[in-house]
Amino acid sequence: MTQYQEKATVARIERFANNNFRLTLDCPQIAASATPGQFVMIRTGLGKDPLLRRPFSIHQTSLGGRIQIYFKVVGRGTEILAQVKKDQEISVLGPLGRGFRLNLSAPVIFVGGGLGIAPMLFLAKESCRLKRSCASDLVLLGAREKNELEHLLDDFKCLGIRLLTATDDGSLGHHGLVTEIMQSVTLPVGSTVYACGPEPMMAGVNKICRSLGIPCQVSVESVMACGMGACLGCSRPAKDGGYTHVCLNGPVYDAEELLWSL
Amino acid sequence: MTQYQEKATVARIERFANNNFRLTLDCPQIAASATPGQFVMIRTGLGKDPLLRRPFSIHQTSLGGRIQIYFKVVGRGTEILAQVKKDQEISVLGPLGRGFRLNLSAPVIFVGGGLGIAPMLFLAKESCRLKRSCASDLVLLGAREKNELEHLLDDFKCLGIRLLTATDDGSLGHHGLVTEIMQSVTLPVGSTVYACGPEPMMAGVNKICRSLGIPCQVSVESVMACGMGACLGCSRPAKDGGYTHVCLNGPVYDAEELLWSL
Amino acid sequence: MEFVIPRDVNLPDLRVNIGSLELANPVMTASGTFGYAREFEGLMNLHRLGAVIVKGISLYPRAGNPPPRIVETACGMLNAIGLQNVGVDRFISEKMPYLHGLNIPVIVNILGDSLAEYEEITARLAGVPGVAGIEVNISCPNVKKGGVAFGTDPAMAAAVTSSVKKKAEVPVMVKLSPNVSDITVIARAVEEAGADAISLINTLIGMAIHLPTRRPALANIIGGLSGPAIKPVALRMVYQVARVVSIPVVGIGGIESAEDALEFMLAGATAVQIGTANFVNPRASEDVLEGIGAYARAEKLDSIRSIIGGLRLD
Amino acid sequence: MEFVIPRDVNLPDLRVNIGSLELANPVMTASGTFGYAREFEGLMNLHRLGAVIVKGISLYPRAGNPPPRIVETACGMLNAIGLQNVGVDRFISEKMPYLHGLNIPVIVNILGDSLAEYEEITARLAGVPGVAGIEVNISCPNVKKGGVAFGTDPAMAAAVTSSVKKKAEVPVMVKLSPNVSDITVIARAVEEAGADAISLINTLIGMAIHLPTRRPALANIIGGLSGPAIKPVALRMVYQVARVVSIPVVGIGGIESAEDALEFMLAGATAVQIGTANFVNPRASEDVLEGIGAYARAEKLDSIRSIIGGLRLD
Ligand SMILES: Cc1cc2nc3c(=O)[nH]c(=O)nc-3n(C[C@H](O)[C@H](O)[C@H](O)COP(=O)(O)OP(=O)(O)OC[C@H]3O[C@@H](n4cnc5c(N)ncnc54)[C@H](O)[C@@H]3O)c2cc1C
Ligand SMILES: Cc1cc2nc3c(=O)[nH]c(=O)nc-3n(C[C@H](O)[C@H](O)[C@H](O)COP(=O)(O)OP(=O)(O)OC[C@H]3O[C@@H](n4cnc5c(N)ncnc54)[C@H](O)[C@@H]3O)c2cc1C
Ligand SMILES: Cc1cc2nc3c(=O)[nH]c(=O)nc-3n(C[C@H](O)[C@H](O)[C@H](O)COP(=O)(O)O)c2cc1C
Ligand SMILES: Cc1cc2nc3c(=O)[nH]c(=O)nc-3n(C[C@H](O)[C@H](O)[C@H](O)COP(=O)(O)O)c2cc1C
Ligand code: FES
Ligand code: FES
Repeated sequence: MTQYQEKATVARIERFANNNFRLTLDCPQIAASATPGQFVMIRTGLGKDPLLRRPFSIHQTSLGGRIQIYFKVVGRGTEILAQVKKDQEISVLGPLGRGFRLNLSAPVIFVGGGLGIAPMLFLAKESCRLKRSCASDLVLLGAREKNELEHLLDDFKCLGIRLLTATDDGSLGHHGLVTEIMQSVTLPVGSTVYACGPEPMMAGVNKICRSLGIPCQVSVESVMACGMGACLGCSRPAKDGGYTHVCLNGPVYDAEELLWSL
Repeated sequence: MTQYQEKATVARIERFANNNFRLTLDCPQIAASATPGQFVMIRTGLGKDPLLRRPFSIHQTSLGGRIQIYFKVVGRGTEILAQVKKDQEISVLGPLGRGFRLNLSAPVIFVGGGLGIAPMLFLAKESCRLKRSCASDLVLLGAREKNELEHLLDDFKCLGIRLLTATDDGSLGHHGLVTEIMQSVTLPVGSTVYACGPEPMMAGVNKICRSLGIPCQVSVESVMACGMGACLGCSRPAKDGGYTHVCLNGPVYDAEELLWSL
Repeated sequence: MEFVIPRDVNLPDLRVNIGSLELANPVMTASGTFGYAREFEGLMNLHRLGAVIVKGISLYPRAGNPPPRIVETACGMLNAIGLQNVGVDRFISEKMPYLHGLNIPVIVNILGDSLAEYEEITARLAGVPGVAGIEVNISCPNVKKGGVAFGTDPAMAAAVTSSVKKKAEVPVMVKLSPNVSDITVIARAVEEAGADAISLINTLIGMAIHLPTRRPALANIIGGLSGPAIKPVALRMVYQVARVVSIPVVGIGGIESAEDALEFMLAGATAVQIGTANFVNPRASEDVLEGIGAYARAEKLDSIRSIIGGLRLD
Repeated sequence: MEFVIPRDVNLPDLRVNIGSLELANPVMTASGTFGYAREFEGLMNLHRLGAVIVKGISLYPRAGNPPPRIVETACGMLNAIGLQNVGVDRFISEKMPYLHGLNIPVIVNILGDSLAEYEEITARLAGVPGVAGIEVNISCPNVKKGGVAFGTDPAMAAAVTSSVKKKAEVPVMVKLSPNVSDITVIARAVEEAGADAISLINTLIGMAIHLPTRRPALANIIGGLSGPAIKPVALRMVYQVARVVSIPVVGIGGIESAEDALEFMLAGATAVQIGTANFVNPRASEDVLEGIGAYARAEKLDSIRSIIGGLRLD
């Protein structure tokens, strides 16, 4: 699993509602070797402050050697990143981490909540490309409100997978949580679930999967300094009592390997 | 002497040769109260690094509430400042320090070398505005080469003062130092000299003035943290054996008050 | 000593006590970073300050170090001013009248190179109108002890404290040096010696080199590191000290914003001092004060005192 | 121990000696910031490193601290990894073979909570192929002495040094903690105890608080501060130590560029270690190495050794 530190050129900047942004970056080597669920570490500035890179899931890759990240401004680093100009060069390190293990024979359900939708697009696209049929697959997307979802829907729709949405305020699709939709629909037997979103959502998804006895892979977060196994800073308690390192063993795990508070 | 901390809008950015820049800043309060020889402290970025403001002489003021600074990129701060965009807001503190004491009755000689030309324009303009006649006045400008001077000449020429230039490489005017011109021309009796430039130049100018027994005011530099007398960091040895603080007692001094190595 | 402290009922209660000294709010200016206050009069409202702490004063005037005295470092700066000051007598005659007129507590930061000098300065400050407190800078070298800083030895730190207490008529705050193996030992020593409060941290000793000339960036070679870079060390020491002493602790080190100040208070600081930030933003202390007020309002705190030491560890 | 050191005549001579250990160049990676080197193999040329120093190894495996273990600060970061490592035996069997294959000096950073543990680890490392040196981390708490860090007491620091020297078959470099009143006292103590070299600084103890939750940013509450923020403190300590010891000094602290590294060498460092910078730029150590070479060429130095301690003070 080779990694690259590339000077990526900003090819496109999209600003969505609620301080959500999507950046298209020219970084051929990373784009060519990335798999769904992997992430990149981006240097938001060139100065000494903020010092550390910031981790972002790979939202999409293109054959043209580009990747996209989809992020929300929550602090200093993302604030600076939101101000990049087109054609500006930024340092991108990746692809990093262990991505999703694709099950190409089973019906699959993609569950994305909030910014957790980011890796789901790349995953759904790859899954559709490689599977014989996506007819019985399902995409479930949740967010706070309509305008956080709408601009992402087309990318999923064009995959031709059945798509259901949920919003906290009911402004789009089901009025409530994605986990509620998940329980309302009858999941095809032997299906596999892939999920990424807020911890409570993933805990809920895992709970449902456990009750149905179907496998569930989740992509989790952690603070990170290096993103490549060098600092041991990204530890997360594992079922076995020890710690797992999200940047190396994750960010994607079988939900059963981790501890969930629900 | 009131000072202001203003959010100044960048009205114009001019890029000259050899990494020299001229910024026009909208800061009405500072523009209205500044006098020639005074300076401003500018925050080059909003982050914590680089931390301190940078001092710059006031190059010109306009009745429209604008000031100009003329600077060279020599390090981190000026590098960032050179990348400001039009309409961007930057924090400007000023006007600071003691400026030139204008002698409105005597013939005056303005000597500017390199970036030391910056305060000379403001000074020459004010002097011309207030004096009955500038017929016997003289402006001497020196620089490394032609393209460091040419774009500044018009501003001086339109004052109608006699103007002589010198360049190290002879590409414009006298091939050599401004101090050499100063010695070649016969200065009107009872003239006063104002100078700003590299230390050796000011030392040379002072030497000539001493030999002619005419007064000489110089604008000097020093590292600065606050620019307003609070940190005591900008000390410079004075003739009297003690230290003088450039941001308070200067930056303009009677050359005799200071120690010169020549 | 009494101050007219405006207590607007619509405003949150920001008052805190440093020993017997009541402050309208927890925001002070750090010694050596605020001149003698007058420098800032046009740029902020001095009357709103919880207290002003002036540049360190010695018994006799000091010329200070040759230049360069300051150099910028990553998220901070080094200074080697050399404790330049006008001396206690000229301070009293030339600076105190203006400071007294501000009608805010004036805390005089003092320094010396012997116990006798600390004692004498304190004696001369006794009864001077406007002097509300004394902050003792013990980071200075003890000439009699071969130049070891008073602040690095518990016994010497305690000795300085008692010398000052002997002559002081106002609350005495001892300012600790962070350049020690165990800050709590020094803190306990000065508390036992009678300190009414402890302020920390003073600067970390550092150095910078100018590669092009291969020379030290400071004429004095070494200097004191200040600014955001040292905040984590300052916060840690405030936390450690607040847990072992029962006198008020005043937090100092890299404070630029109300958030920074509130973090120090959560760690156990009763008040804070704004230092290097004054150079970057001359109205930093007033901005911090307003931010603390806004936080108290937003969090519906009866009093800002309720968050002192309120760090959640459960 | 012999290494095939490429000595291209067109390249400037960058070789330096750490005791009996000759390095091709003065650039090493700092313990705990470079994993076990393999993590970086695709991102830089490991074979060019002067030496690689691996994550601290203890006698038995350690799980480390609960999260969060790291938090960013102004121009730096705090870490409380909790010395997580696989233990000396697994290190030897699982990590050393790869490291040995790199054909560069491998310096093993060791830690313990008792003299016996330090001694035993050293014994187990004796004769292991590829181990070229030992770096002793004395910033750890001495359990027998109520958890006081070995590195803060001259006697304990000396004791650890002799215990390790007793069993070591390779040069021993003792890594000092900066959290002390007088670094030169500790430095002299370990030199007298037989250390072949001294490296400094380890991290400064710091703390950060997350205001929205009113909790410490680190589960461990306090952590070690590293990065550009601490460079002035590190440079000062290297300068002080290099003047009082006669063994080689290795500079560590906030080094990101060749300029930084050269400043440490001017201050008296024979070599340097790159730490936190590896996280920001995985090829930082190689960049520093190239920059030092370019400097040596530009300044026409016969050898990089000629600038060690070359700070101009006249
Ligand atoms: C593998 C991985 C993939 C990711 N993918 C994405 C993605 O695709 N899109 C996306 O938007 N984000 C993603 N993230 C999260 C993203 O990395 C962070 O939002 C980003 O690093 C924030 O940086 P910042 O400097 O803007 O905020 P910071 O200033 O670093 O703070 C970030 C937020 O965390 C909070 N915080 C900081 N410290 C603590 C603490 N000790 N306790 C509790 N809260 C704290 C702050 O309040 C703030 O809201 C991913 C994270 C990981 C690990
Ligand atoms: C009153 C006053 C007025 C000024 N007016 C102007 C003006 O009108 N135009 C203008 O261009 N400049 C002016 N300057 C100078 C200007 O302030 C500096 O060029 C600027 O601060 C540089 O900031 P920087 O961050 O870009 O460079 P820095 O990174 O701060 O370094 C600046 C330069 O100084 C050198 N340097 C740094 N430390 C040392 C040291 N210890 N010893 C020797 N050299 C050192 C560095 O090598 C570098 O070349 C003025 C200065 C003062 C005090
Ligand atoms: C230029 C300068 C001068 C200082 N002078 C003094 C002084 O005279 N007495 C003193 O006790 N502390 C002095 N200090 C230390 C500050 O009061 C403060 O303790 C330190 O700078 C840390 O706070 P900060 O990071 O907010 O600046 C000085 C600091 C600076 C930067
Ligand atoms: C995440 C992390 C882990 C570290 N682990 C160790 C360690 O195991 N042993 C050790 O001696 N030093 C350890 N250090 C300290 C570094 O080796 C180095 O001394 C310190 O970080 C200062 O250098 P820097 O500013 O270049 O990072 C660690 C530092 C960091 C940031
Ligand atoms: S982030 Fe450094 S080991 Fe995972
Ligand atoms: S720059 Fe601070 S006193 Fe002059």
